[in-house]
Amino acid sequence: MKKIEAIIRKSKFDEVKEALHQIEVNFFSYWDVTGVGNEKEGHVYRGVSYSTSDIQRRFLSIVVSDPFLERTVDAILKTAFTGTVGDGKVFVSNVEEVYRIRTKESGSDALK
Amino acid sequence: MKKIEAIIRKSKFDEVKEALHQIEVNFFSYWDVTGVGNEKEGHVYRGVSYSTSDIQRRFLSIVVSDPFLERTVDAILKTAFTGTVGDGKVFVSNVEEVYRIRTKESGSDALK
Amino acid sequence: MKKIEAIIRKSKFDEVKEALHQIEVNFFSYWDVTGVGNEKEGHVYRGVSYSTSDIQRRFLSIVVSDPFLERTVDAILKTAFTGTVGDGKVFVSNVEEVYRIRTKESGSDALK
Amino acid sequence: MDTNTVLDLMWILIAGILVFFMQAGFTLVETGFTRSKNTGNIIMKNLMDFCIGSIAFWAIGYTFMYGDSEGVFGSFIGRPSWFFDNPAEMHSLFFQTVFAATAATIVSGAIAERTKFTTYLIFSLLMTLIIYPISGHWVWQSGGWLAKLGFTDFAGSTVVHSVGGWASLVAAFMVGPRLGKYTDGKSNAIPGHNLLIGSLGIFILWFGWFGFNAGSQLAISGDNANVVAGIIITTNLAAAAGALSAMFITWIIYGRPDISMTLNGVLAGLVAVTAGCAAVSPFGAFMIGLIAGVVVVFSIEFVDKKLKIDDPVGAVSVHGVTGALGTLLVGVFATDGGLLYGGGFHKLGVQAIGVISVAAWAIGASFVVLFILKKTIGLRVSKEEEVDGLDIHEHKTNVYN
Amino acid sequence: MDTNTVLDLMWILIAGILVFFMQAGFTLVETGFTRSKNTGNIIMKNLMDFCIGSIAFWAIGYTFMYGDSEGVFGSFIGRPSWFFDNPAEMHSLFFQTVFAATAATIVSGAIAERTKFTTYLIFSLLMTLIIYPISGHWVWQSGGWLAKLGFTDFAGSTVVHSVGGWASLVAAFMVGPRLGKYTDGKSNAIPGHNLLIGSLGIFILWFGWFGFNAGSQLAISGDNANVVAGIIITTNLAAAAGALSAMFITWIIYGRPDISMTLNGVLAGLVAVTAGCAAVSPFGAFMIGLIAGVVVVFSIEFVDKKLKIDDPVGAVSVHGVTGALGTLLVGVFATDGGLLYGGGFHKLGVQAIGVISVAAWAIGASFVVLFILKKTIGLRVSKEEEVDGLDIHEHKTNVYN
Amino acid sequence: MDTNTVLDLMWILIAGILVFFMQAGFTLVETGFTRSKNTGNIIMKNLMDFCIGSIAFWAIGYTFMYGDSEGVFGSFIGRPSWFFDNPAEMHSLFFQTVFAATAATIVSGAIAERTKFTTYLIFSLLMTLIIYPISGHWVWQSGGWLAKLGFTDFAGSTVVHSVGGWASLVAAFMVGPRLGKYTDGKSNAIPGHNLLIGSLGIFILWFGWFGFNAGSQLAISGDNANVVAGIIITTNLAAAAGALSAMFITWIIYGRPDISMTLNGVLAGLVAVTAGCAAVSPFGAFMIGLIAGVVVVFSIEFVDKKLKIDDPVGAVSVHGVTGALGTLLVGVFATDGGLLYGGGFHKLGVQAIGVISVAAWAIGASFVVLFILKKTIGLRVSKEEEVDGLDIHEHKTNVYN
Ligand SMILES: Nc1ncnc2c1ncn2[C@@H]1O[C@H](COP(=O)(O)OP(=O)(O)O)[C@@H](O)[C@H]1O
Ligand SMILES: Nc1ncnc2c1ncn2[C@@H]1O[C@H](COP(=O)(O)OP(=O)(O)O)[C@@H](O)[C@H]1O
Ligand SMILES: Nc1ncnc2c1ncn2[C@@H]1O[C@H](COP(=O)(O)OP(=O)(O)O)[C@@H](O)[C@H]1O
Repeated sequence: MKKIEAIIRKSKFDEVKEALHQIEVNFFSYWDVTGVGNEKEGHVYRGVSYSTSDIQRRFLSIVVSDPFLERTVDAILKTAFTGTVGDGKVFVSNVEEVYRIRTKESGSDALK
Repeated sequence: MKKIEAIIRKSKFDEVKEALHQIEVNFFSYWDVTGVGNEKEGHVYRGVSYSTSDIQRRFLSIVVSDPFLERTVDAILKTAFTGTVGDGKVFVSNVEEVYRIRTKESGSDALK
Repeated sequence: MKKIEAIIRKSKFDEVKEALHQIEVNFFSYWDVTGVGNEKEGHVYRGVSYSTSDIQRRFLSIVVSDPFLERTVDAILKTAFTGTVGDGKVFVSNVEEVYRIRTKESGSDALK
Repeated sequence: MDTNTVLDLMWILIAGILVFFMQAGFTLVETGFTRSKNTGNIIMKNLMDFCIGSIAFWAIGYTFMYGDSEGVFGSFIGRPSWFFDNPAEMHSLFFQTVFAATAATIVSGAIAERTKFTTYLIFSLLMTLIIYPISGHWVWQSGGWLAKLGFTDFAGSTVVHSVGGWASLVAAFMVGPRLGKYTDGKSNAIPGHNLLIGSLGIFILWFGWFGFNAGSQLAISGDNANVVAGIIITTNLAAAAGALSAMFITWIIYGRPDISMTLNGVLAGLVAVTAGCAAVSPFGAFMIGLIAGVVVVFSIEFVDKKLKIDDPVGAVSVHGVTGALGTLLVGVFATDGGLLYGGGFHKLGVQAIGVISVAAWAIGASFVVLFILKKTIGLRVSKEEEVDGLDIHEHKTNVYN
Repeated sequence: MDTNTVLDLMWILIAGILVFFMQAGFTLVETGFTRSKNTGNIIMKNLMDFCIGSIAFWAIGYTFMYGDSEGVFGSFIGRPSWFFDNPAEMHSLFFQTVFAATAATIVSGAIAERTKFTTYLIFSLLMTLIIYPISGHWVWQSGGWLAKLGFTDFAGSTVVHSVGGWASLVAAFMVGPRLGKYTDGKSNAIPGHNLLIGSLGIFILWFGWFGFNAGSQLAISGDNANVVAGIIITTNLAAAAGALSAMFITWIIYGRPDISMTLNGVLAGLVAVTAGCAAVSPFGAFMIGLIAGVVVVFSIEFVDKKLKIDDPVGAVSVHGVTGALGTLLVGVFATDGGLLYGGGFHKLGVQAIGVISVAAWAIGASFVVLFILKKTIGLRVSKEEEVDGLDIHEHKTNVYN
Repeated sequence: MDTNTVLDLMWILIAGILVFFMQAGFTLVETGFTRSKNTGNIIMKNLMDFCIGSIAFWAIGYTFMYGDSEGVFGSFIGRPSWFFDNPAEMHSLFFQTVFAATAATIVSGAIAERTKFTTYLIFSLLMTLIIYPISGHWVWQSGGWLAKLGFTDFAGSTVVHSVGGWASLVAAFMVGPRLGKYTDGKSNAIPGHNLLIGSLGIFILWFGWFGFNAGSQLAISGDNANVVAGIIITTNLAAAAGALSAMFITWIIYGRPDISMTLNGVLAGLVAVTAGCAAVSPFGAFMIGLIAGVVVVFSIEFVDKKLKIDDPVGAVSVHGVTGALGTLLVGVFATDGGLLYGGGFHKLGVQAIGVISVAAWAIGASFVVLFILKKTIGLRVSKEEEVDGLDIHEHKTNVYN
């Protein structure tokens, strides 16, 4: 099983979510993070103009069984895209075990 | 060393925390996430009734040395359980190295 | 590629960020978490004094290519340090794949 | 100046100060009922419409409204004069200014989260400069044609709230719904970000409304005092009844007492009783509130689901529909001349004429203004700005840090 | 109407409007001092108790309180009549309505975060319909038995606040503590979610309290004017002193100036001076505030740790204990008849009789009502609802999004 | 007491109550414009400066200010007497108390997020006890030397706001900037945590300012009534104009209408018109507001970037600079004696003398007090406390949970 962590623009979240549902990835968790990267955002506060690379992003954590990996990553890459700096990243890592608390199922059964 | 990530009901957090303390897992970090899954929650807002699967959950991240893995997972599986859809998941993955910032200890020493 | 997760004092964040920029680690994401650990913080609320180990911390997630691993960990260990209980932890784990959404680059190219 | 005049003037000033505070209430309701990414924009809109309105109304709007009714046009518009500064009428200028600003600020909520800031400022300027003063002149200047007809709108259910509400309807329609509000023809909920702030806004509005209605007596000396006290009771009972009936109706139809609808119920009761607060008995006010609380719930649903007009705070229903309703109900509940008090249908008829003609004016004038704005500078922010939030694009700031 | 009557009436109305705004203050204090998952429920409770109370008090409560004292029962209850609408007393109805609502809303805070919404609505209805008017009649209707005895409670330390406070005590006891409040017999802290909102509430209450106390003179004409001004000073000094002593006492016993206790200290000073605001000197008010600020801190601790009654906002101590205390201190500090001013113990004795008998009534009546409610529809939400928060279960909404 | 006196007294009390509410406004502006980790500390400072100020001013400050001007020192300080309790002047004590508290609370914002709580309390005590009353005596007691010179500061642009503003300048300078505010000689932005709360504060201040300025007529009977109404209009127009010009100037120089600067523009207009609100025409007020709105923006930039004095809320510019500016502009716009109205430079000269001498006093006295405090208990919290936030260290509490 794989964990996909995607850091995307908040404004793209609805589209990504929609795309995930389309490929039947109906389970994930997300939260808001601050991202530091190439993109800069201009701010003005009380006369001080500044540009910050600390930008609000949404972090998605999705654990999928191996066969789902590719299509999930593809879906995100496609829908989170705008083409301008700051679209974000997708990270894939290995997950050794998964349990569903309600049924005590483990392994990819827990991801159905 | 293993990282245990548990996504649980917020209302179960106190019990889970208590159980972790009982088995002497006194170190972890948690934050609130929105979970998408099987469970649906009914809402009404200004005449629009809707049910959403975006539900507030609590995310626990616990890194333990290998001998602690099983009992920690068990403790969570047991106390986060209600039996109705939406109890959450537990994910286990591998951690290659751990450092304690204060002492520069590394490996499982850093987890004591 | 490695994922470095660091849980640090909020008050140390600016220094850590500065140090990361110095070693040219200009990409990461962070968010606020509650940490449970050795440190205790005294509180008083309406006549009840209590000490809690639930303390606000900042969580940094940094994915780097392998050659960057050591210097990044070092930078964090050095700058997040105060020497008193509660300085936090650094966890290192493996990341199998990385994609940059904007360019579809993958692997360590995506981390440049 | 004799004591009675001082008393009256003092009452008007105090009432005006209370009405001023309603601007804070509108700001909080509107920000609370919308998303946090647009909060700064909403603050600016509500603040600036008051500032621009105060200046515009003083500069010329006040005399469009209350200037002499002379000659052919006298029934329709007052004789304008610049920069009103008659020292003996400053209290009146103040009281009318805060009313004008109320009419303007209502629109802000209906088009929140997607409208260009500049466009809003211009529209708001024209509201206080022209749209509001003209229909106001018809009703509240004794030479206005509706005034002469015997139309009763004591404190402005129609003159202030309906005008704001109908302008909201046109504006919300022309600006179009927020992205994501309707998908596949279905209305989606876009929950507000802070109902506590919204409900503080409601309390502030209720507080200010005592000034709005009871100040509209424009006097407190002599026997006016009891009238003023009566208005305060009718205002309070209608608000309470509006909340009560809105709560129970949502309890019945959604299975739960709905918070944001109940808050709207308070406003519905207040708006509805505004026209007749001095003309109905406490019991009449109670009934008007009950009716308004029910109507507002169905009206909000109707605008949202049937008309598919996206009105985040319910301004069309709260101010337009219940404003009109309340004005009509004067013809039913007025203890002097109301249908239920043996007055027959005459009063009701006059009320209907007033309601319809003011609505026609507000809708027509707003449409023309907005149409021109649409063709010139545009009404709406870009999709990107809307998705990211207006604060970061229009003001380069976050409200919450 | 002659000018003096107009002045008095105007003052009562303005004061009443200020007191109305205290509802917003209570709402903010209560939401700020509790957890965010119950905020919507608390908004609804505070809004609806005012709405229901306004209607109930007008419908019949007002006459239970101020109706004629006739015959055998006259000392205990007024002669009721339905739907009060004497046009000459609307100002009085309004002023008394906002007072009644204050008494009712106090209870809300004590039983926050765990009580069934329907149960609360019914209890609140009975508070304004019966419980409050009856003891109010004893003291504030000239034919009431405590009035005849010479009991002094100028603006309602006992009549309003203590009644609310003792009802809170009974209610908090019968509903039981929030889950997790006491573990192994130890009291745990359940911090409120937004002390800034709570402190805005305190400022609003203080602001409204000027109307509460100074309006209770029920006149401002002639020599009343100086009395009213004096009341405003005593009210302000007591509040300031209450905050000061609460802050210093917490600084001493916890090592840090405690924010929420200091905020309660303001209220303690205000509640305590309410009974004697017109009877004591500025210095007396200052002393009453100082004493109340200290007492409230220990009282909150006592209720929380010894009685183990869970009162999230400290309503029992703030309104009940310091209300009683302030009423008794009139017997000490009244410049006319107080112990320190050579008046002996007589006044103090009368004050004690009043405090005790009103407390007995409030406790007894609340107990009976709550006992019946407990046996019928129940007092408490289910464990699941309480853990998840009342908002999502009782109202299917989140307040913050 | 005759009716006119009652009217005047009632007006003063109502105005004073409105001014009291400004404390809530200051608290919200200051908390909103700073970081959440210090919110509790700011609440406590703003609450306690009012409490301490109320007590200190009553205890002796009031008579330092308004006590008789006797003998040699009479032009400089009033004859003190303890615990003022003349029953015929309670209204005056109240009105002056809330003014004194305003002067004190201004400083709080300028030194927010880094100052020791105890130090602040002592400084604030001395502000209301000595610093403010003495310069106040010069201007507002008829025997004061500036009063005798013909200096006009109607409602306190200089007496209240400038004194607060200059004390802020000294305090902010002596306490030093917040950590991270200046790096490599560059000024960094430290955004406030909640601009919505900040803007609610602005609305509350504006609301209260009607009492501040119009109450300063200290009368409403007879022909005062029109003067009072005129003041309300000038106050409102200046605030609106200040917001407008601040918004447009930021729109020009930063490319976007800046929210927090626009909010400061409101205050700038209000502060500036305070001195001349009764002396200028509506048009004059409008101009004063426009000028103040522009000046405040550049002043904030100047203090921040050139002087490198860290003033989180802009107190120095808003109260000090525009307070002085507004006082001078009386010499320009006063319809009686102003430069533009043919009065020549005489009035302007007198105004300048007043502005400068009061500034010198405020700066000098604050410096001495703060210098002593610095050498004894210290001004600033430790680095660790500042980084972690004052709430957790000074009060062991979080405001938000
Ligand atoms: N190596 C990384 N580790 C963690 N988060 C990252 C990393 N690189 C990028 N991010 C996240 O992705 C966001 C977008 O990256 P950015 O560099 O701005 O744009 P782009 O990927 O288009 O070059 C950042 O704000 C940050 O949150
Ligand atoms: N594959 C996944 N990746 C990440 N989070 C998940 C995943 N599956 C479930 N979750 C989290 O667990 C929560 C509960 O899951 P849900 O499907 O609703 O219930 P159940 O596990 O009882 O079937 C979800 O709201 C989501 O936060
Ligand atoms: N095993 C762990 N898993 C996850 N987070 C941890 C773990 N150990 C420590 N932390 C985080 O690090 C923080 C600091 O740890 P703590 O034990 O208080 O201090 P120290 O590391 O100096 O002994 C904790 O508050 C918690 O957020």
